[in-house]
Amino acid sequence: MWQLTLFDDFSVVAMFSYGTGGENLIQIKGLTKSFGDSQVLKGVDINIPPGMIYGLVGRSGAGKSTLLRCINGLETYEEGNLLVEGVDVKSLSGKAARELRKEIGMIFQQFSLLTRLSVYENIALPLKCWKYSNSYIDNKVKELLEMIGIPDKIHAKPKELSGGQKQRVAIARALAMNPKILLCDEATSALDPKTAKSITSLLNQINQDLGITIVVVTHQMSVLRSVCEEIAILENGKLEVSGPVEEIFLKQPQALKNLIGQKDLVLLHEGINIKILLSHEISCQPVITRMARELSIDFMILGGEMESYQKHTLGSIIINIPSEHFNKVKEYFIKNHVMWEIVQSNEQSSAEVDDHCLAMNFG
Amino acid sequence: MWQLTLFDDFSVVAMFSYGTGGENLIQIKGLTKSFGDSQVLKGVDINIPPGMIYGLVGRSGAGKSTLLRCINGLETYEEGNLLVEGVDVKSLSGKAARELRKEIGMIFQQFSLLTRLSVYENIALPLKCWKYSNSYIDNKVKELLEMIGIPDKIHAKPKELSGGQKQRVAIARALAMNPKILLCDEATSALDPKTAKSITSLLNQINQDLGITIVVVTHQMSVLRSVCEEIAILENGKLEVSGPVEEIFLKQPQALKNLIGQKDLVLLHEGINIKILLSHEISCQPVITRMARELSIDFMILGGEMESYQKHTLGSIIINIPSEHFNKVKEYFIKNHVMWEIVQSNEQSSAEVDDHCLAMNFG
Amino acid sequence: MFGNEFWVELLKYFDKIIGPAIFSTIRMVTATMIIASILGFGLAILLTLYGPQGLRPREKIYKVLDFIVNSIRSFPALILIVAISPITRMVVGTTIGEKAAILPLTLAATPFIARLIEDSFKEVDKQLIEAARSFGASDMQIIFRVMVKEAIPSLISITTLTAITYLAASTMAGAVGAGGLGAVALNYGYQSFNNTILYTSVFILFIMVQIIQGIGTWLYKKIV
Amino acid sequence: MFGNEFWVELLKYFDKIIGPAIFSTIRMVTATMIIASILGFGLAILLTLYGPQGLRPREKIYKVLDFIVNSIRSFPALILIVAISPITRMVVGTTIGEKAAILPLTLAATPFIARLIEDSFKEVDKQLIEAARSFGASDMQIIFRVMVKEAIPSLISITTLTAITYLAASTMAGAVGAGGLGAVALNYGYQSFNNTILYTSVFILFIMVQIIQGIGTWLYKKIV
Amino acid sequence: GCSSNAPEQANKAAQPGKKVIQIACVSTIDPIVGWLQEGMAPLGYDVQTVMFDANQLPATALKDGNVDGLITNHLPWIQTFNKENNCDLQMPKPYTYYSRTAVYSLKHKTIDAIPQNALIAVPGDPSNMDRSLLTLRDMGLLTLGEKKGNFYTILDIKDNPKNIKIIETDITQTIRSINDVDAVITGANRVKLAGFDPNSFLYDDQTNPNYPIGLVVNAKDMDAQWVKDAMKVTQSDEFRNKFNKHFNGTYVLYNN
Ligand SMILES: Nc1ncnc2c1ncn2[C@@H]1O[C@H](COP(=O)(O)OP(=O)(O)OP(=O)(O)O)[C@@H](O)[C@H]1O
Ligand SMILES: Nc1ncnc2c1ncn2[C@@H]1O[C@H](COP(=O)(O)OP(=O)(O)OP(=O)(O)O)[C@@H](O)[C@H]1O
Ligand code: MET
Ligand SMILES: [Mg+2]
Ligand SMILES: [Mg+2]
Repeated sequence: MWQLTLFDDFSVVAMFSYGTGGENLIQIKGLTKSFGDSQVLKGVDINIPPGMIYGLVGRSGAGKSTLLRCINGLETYEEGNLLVEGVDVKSLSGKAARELRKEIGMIFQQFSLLTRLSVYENIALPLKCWKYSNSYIDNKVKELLEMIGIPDKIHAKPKELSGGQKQRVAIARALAMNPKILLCDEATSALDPKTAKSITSLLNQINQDLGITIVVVTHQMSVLRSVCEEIAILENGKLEVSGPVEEIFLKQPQALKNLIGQKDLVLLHEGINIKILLSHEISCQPVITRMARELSIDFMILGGEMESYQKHTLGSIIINIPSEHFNKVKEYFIKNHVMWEIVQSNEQSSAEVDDHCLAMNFG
Repeated sequence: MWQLTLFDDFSVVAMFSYGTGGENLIQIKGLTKSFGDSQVLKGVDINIPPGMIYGLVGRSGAGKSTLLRCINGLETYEEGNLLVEGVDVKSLSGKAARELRKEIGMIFQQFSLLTRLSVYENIALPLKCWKYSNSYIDNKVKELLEMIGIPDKIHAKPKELSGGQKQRVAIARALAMNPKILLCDEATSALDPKTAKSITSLLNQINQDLGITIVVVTHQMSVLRSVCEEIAILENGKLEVSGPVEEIFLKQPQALKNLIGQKDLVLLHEGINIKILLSHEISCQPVITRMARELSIDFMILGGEMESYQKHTLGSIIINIPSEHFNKVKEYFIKNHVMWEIVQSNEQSSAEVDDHCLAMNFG
Repeated sequence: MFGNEFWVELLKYFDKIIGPAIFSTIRMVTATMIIASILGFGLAILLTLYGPQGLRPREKIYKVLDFIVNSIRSFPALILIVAISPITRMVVGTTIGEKAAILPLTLAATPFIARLIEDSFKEVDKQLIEAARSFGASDMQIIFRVMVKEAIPSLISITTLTAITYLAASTMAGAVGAGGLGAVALNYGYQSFNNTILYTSVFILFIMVQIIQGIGTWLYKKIV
Repeated sequence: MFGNEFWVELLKYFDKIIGPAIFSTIRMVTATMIIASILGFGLAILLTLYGPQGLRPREKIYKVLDFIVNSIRSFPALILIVAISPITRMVVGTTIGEKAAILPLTLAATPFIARLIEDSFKEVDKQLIEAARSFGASDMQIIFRVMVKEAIPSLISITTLTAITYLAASTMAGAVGAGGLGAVALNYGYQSFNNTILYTSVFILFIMVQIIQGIGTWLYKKIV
Repeated sequence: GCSSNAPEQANKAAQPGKKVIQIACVSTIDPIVGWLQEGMAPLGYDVQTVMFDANQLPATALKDGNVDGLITNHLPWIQTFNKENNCDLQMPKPYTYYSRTAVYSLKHKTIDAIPQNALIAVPGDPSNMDRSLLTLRDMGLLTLGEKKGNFYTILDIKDNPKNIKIIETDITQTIRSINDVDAVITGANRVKLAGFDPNSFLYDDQTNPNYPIGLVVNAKDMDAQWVKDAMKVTQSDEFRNKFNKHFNGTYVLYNN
C-alpha cells in the first residue's frame, strides 16, 4: 500500500547508515541463540553507536529480553559475534566480564530485587560490591531515591512496595553505578504515564548529559517515540526492520504493523479515506485549511496521530473527501509534494456506531 | 483553564449517576486500609453494576492493587463496607469466602505463577482445586492456551517463558474458572500492543457474551479507553474522580491530568493556541475546514487526540490562529456551540526545534 | 596385601553377621523413614496451619505442638528408647528387636522431619499462596497443591538428609538388640577391636549413604 | 510430696554433678556450633560454587567434597570418635575430656550444617543471582551479599535445628569422659536407677531446647 | 513390672519341647553364648544370641520375657536391678566366671608413682564406677564415705589426698584413653582385645570373685529343663577348654 519507491529508499538508507559500524559501541552480528531445540535468536545484526538511545521492540516472546541478556553476557550464544567496545562478550570471563558488567546497568523485566533487603540496601548493593565509600553510597542512594520519587520508602522491603515502586527501585539500582551502557527491559511498564514520562525524560537527560548509551525494550510506543533515536523490530528472533524511529513510524513497515496492530479507526463508507503523511516540510504549513480553501471543498478529519519524537513532531492524518473531488485533491498533493495513500476499511470495527452520526471523527 | 461551568457540570453528573447503586455488584463505601502507620486507602467509594467493565487508574502507589485485593478479601480493611453481591466480604470466612473467590478471578500484577508447575498445570490449578473432571480440565486448559496464543509452551515452566508469556498464563489461569467477576491488575502491561489488543478485545467479548463484570487496573490509557465503560481515578488512596470514561477523558479533570501529565506539544509562540473539544455533535461535521472557509483564514493544526472508546470516537484538536482573527473565531465557536479553551504554553518543551521551521505540526 | 585367612574370616562374618545386619539396617531405616515422613509431614502441616505466620494461626494449638516437638527432640537417644518403652511394648508387643527399635527411631525422626518441612514451607513465596487463595483454594489445597509443589526440591533434600542422619542413628537400635550395621560396627568391630568388621561395616554404611545421596541428587536434578 | 532428704540429695547432685554438666554441655554445644557453623558454612560455599548447578561448576572438586561430606556422615557417632582419635590427639593433645569431645562433635556437625546450607542456597531465586551478576558482583559477593542475605531465615532455622540436634548428640561426649547432661542423665540417672537425676537432666535439656528454639524463632520473626 | 507379664511368660516356659532359647548378651560375651549354643545343640536346643549394647536393656528384656536368659551383668548388679524393678531375676548356680578388672598404666610402674592430680579413667556406668571407687580405696588412693544409693559415686569420696581426677568414660572407651591418663581401671578382657598385655597391671582388684557372671533367668524358669541343661554345658570340659583358651585369664572360671 505504501508507495514502493518510498519504501525501497528507506531500506537503502538503512543499509548504508548501519551497515558499517567501526565505532559502534555495541556490534551484534549474526547472533543465534537456542534454548534446547527452539532457536530464539536467528542471526540478529544490530549496531549501536555510543551515546545513542536504541529501542528494541517486538511481540511477546520475540527474543528481546534474551538479546539484552546476551549483551551483558548473562546468556551465552551459539553463533555470531557480540562486541561491546570492540570486545567479544563471549570471550570474557572472571574479572574482565565483571569489569564489563560494571559498565552496563540492567533493569530487569521482573525487577529482580532482593527480597530481604530494604530499598536502600537494594540500591546500594552494586556500589557495595564495587567497594565505594559509605558516604558516597549514602549520598548516591538518597539522590536516586529522590529521583525515583519514593524517599519515604527508604527502609521498606520490596514486598511492601507497589508494583511501580518496585520497578522504580530497580531503575535506581541500575543507575547507581553510573553505567556507560544501560539496558532497560520494559523499565516503565508498571508505571503510570506521568511517572513513566519522568523516567523517560530522565533517561533522555542522562543520555544527553553523560552520553551514555541506552538500549530500551518496551511495548509502549510513546516511550519509544519520546526517547529512542533508532529502533529495531524483532520478529520471532529475526531482525525485521531497523532504523531511525521517525522513519519507521512514518513509513510503517509491515513489522511495525504486526506489532501495533490496526488502529481501530471508524472509516467512512462514503467518499475516499486518505492518509496524509506529515513529513518535516509539510508539517510546518497549514496544509489542511489551505487545501480546503484553495480547492473550495470541505472534508472531514477522521483521525490522526501526531507524536513528539525525540526531536521532531511527526505524524499522519486521515481525511475523508467526497469521491468527486478525488482527482482535484490528488493533483493538489502532487503539486505540493505531499505523501499520501488511500486507506481501505479492511477489518470491520466492532465498535457500535451511533445512530445520529455515522462516525465520530475529528472536526 | 477549563470553563468552570463545564467542570462543575461534570461533578454533578458524577454525583448523581453513581451515588445510589442499589443493584450494584460491587459496592464500596468509605473503605479505609492502612499498612502500619500509613493509610493506603482513605475512604474510597465505588459502585460497580453487574456486567460493567470498570477501570481503576492512579499513579504508582495510589492504592489500586490494594483496593483490588480488598475486593476478593485477600486483604482486610479497617473501616467502611465492601459488598460483593450484597455480602460484606470482610464477614466471610472459610467456605463462604472460598465460594466467593471461586466467582472472582484475579490476574496479579506480578503474575504469581507457581514456579514448579508447567504452564498446563498452572492454568489447571484452580480447576483441580474445584475438582473438575480431568477431561473438562484438559479441554478448558487447551482452549485457554489457544486463546493466549502459546499452545506450544504447554509443558514449559514459568522460568522458560518470556515476560509477556507469563502474563498470558496468568490471564488464562484467572479465566479458567469462568468467573463472574474478573479483577485485572495491569493484565497487559508486559504485552506488545497487538497482543494487548487481542487480550482487551477478549475481555470485551467475554464481558458481552457472558456478562461478567471486570475491574481493570491499568496504566495504559489505550486499554482504558478501549475496554472500560466507567473509570475511577485514585490519588493517594482517595477517590478523586469517577464516571464514564469518555466524559472523563473529554473533560480532563485535574486528577486525569495529574495521571497522564502534559502532552509534549510544541506550541507556537505567535498567534493563539486553541483547543477544540470534539464532542459527539461536533465530531461528525467537518468543523475545521468549514471554519477555515467560512472565516477565510488559514490556521495550523498543531496536534490533537482522537481515540476510539468502547462505543464512540472522541477527542480534541489544537489549532493555532493568528491573533487578529481571535474574535472572529470566538464568535464562530459560540455560534456553532463548539467547546474550546485557550492553551498557554506552560512548560517549555525541551525538544530541539529545527531551524527552518519553528515547529513541526499537523498540516 | 590381605592374606587368604583375612578373606575367609571376612566371608564368615559377612555371611553370619554383616549380611543380616545390612538387611536389618535397610528394613529399619526404610520403615523409620516411611513412618516418620508421613507423621512428620502431618505434623509439619499442623505447624504450618497454626503457626504464627501460618495459614490459620492458632497460638494455643501451635504452642502445644511446638512443645511436643521440642520435648521429643530434647531426649538423648537412649533415654528416649527407655522413656517410651511402655508405649513400645503396647504398640509392637516387645521392647527388643527391630520392630521395637523402629518406634524410638521414628519418634526421634518425626519432629526432626517436621521442623525441616515446616521451615521449608515457610519459605514458599507468600504471593503464590495468595494467588491460590484468590481462586478459592482451601488451606489444605494450598498446602498440598502450592506449598508441597513449590517446596518439592526442599522436600527431596530433607528426605535425603534425614535418611542419612537416621541411617547413622540406627546404630542406636543396637541398644535394644535390634542389630543393624551400626551395632555390628560397634559391637563386633569397635568393642571387639576387630578392624576388619569395623571398616567393612563402615564401608557398607558409606556405600548406603552414597546411594541415598545419589538417589536424592538424581531426583533433585530431575525435578528442578 | 518430696521430703527434705530428697531436696538435700538433689542439691548435692546439682552442685557437684548436674551443675558442672550444664556448663560442660553449654561449652561443648557452643564450641561445636561455632566451629561447625564456620566450617560448615565454608564447606557449603565450596559446594555452592562448584556444584553441578553452582556458580562455577567444577565436577571434580565437587565430587571430592561430596565424597568427604558423605564419608563423615556415614560414621556412627562413637565410631567417629574412635576413628579420628589420632587426629584428636594431634589437635587437642588428648583424646579425653571436653576438648577432645568437641572435635568429633564438630566433625559430625560440619557436613550436616554444610548440606543444610547448601540446600538452602540452592533455593535462592536464580533471577537474583543473575541480577547481581549484571552489575558485576563476584561469585563471593553473590554468595555473601545475595545468597546469604536471601537465605537468612533458612540459615537461622538451620542453626536452630543443628544446635538442638547436637545438644542431644552431645550425650556421646560422655563416652570420652567429657561429662555433660546427656552423660549424667544416662549414668547417674538411668543406669543408676535414679529417676530424680534422670528427669532433672532431661528437664534441663528440655529447657535448653526451648531456649534455643525460642531464640531461633525470635530471630526468625525479627528478620522476616 | 514383671508380674504383669508373668502368666504369659509362664505359658511360654511351660510349653513342652520348647527348643528355641534366646539369650541376651553384649559383644564381649558373645563367644560364651556361642559355646553354649554349640553345647546345647546336640540336646535339641536352638540357642539364639540377642546382642545388646552395654546397658540395662538386656535385663529389662529378660524381665519382660522378651528373651529367655542373659549372660551380661554380674550378680550384685542383677540384685540391684531386681530391687529397683521389683522383679526376680536369678543366676542359677554354679556361677560361670568372673571378669578380672584391674588397674593399668603405661606411665607408672607402681601405685606410689601415681602423682598428684593424676587422671584415672574408669567406666562411667554406675556399677563399674562403684567397683572402681572401691578399687581405688583398696589401693589406698582415696577413702569413701557411706554408700547412700545402690552404688558408690564420686559424691561419696571423702579424702582424696592425691587429688585424683576420675574420668568417667564409656566402658568401651576406657582402655582407649590409656595414653592420655595416668591409669585406667577396666576389664582385663578389653585390655587384651586392645592389644595390651592383660597381665601387666598395676593393681589387681581383689574383690573380682565377688562379681560372678553367668546365665541369668527369671525365677520361675529356675527349674526349667533348658536351664538345667545349660548349666550342664557350662560345666562341661569342652566349654571350659574353649573358654580358657579364648579368654586366657581375663575372664576367670569358678572352680566349683
Ligand atoms: N530459559 C528458557 N528456556 C526455554 N525457553 C526460553 C527460556 N527463556 C526464554 N525462552 C523462550 O525464548 C523466547 C524469547 O524469550 P524472551 O524472554 O527473550 O522474549 P521477549 O521478547 O523478552 O518477550 P516479552 O516481551 O514477552 O518479555 C520465548 O519464546 C521464551 O519462551
Ligand atoms: N505490605 C505492605 N506493607 C506496607 N506498605 C504497603 C504494603 N503493600 C503496599 N503498601 C504501600 O501501599 C501503597 C499502595 O500500594 P498499591 O500496591 O496498592 O499501589 P498501586 O496503586 O497498585 O501502585 P502500582 O501502580 O505501582 O502498582 C504503596 O505506597 C505501597 O508502598
Ligand atoms: N534426637 C535427635 C534429633 O531428633 C537425633 C539426632 S541424630 C544425629 O534431632
Ligand atoms: Mg522480555
Ligand atoms: Mg499495583
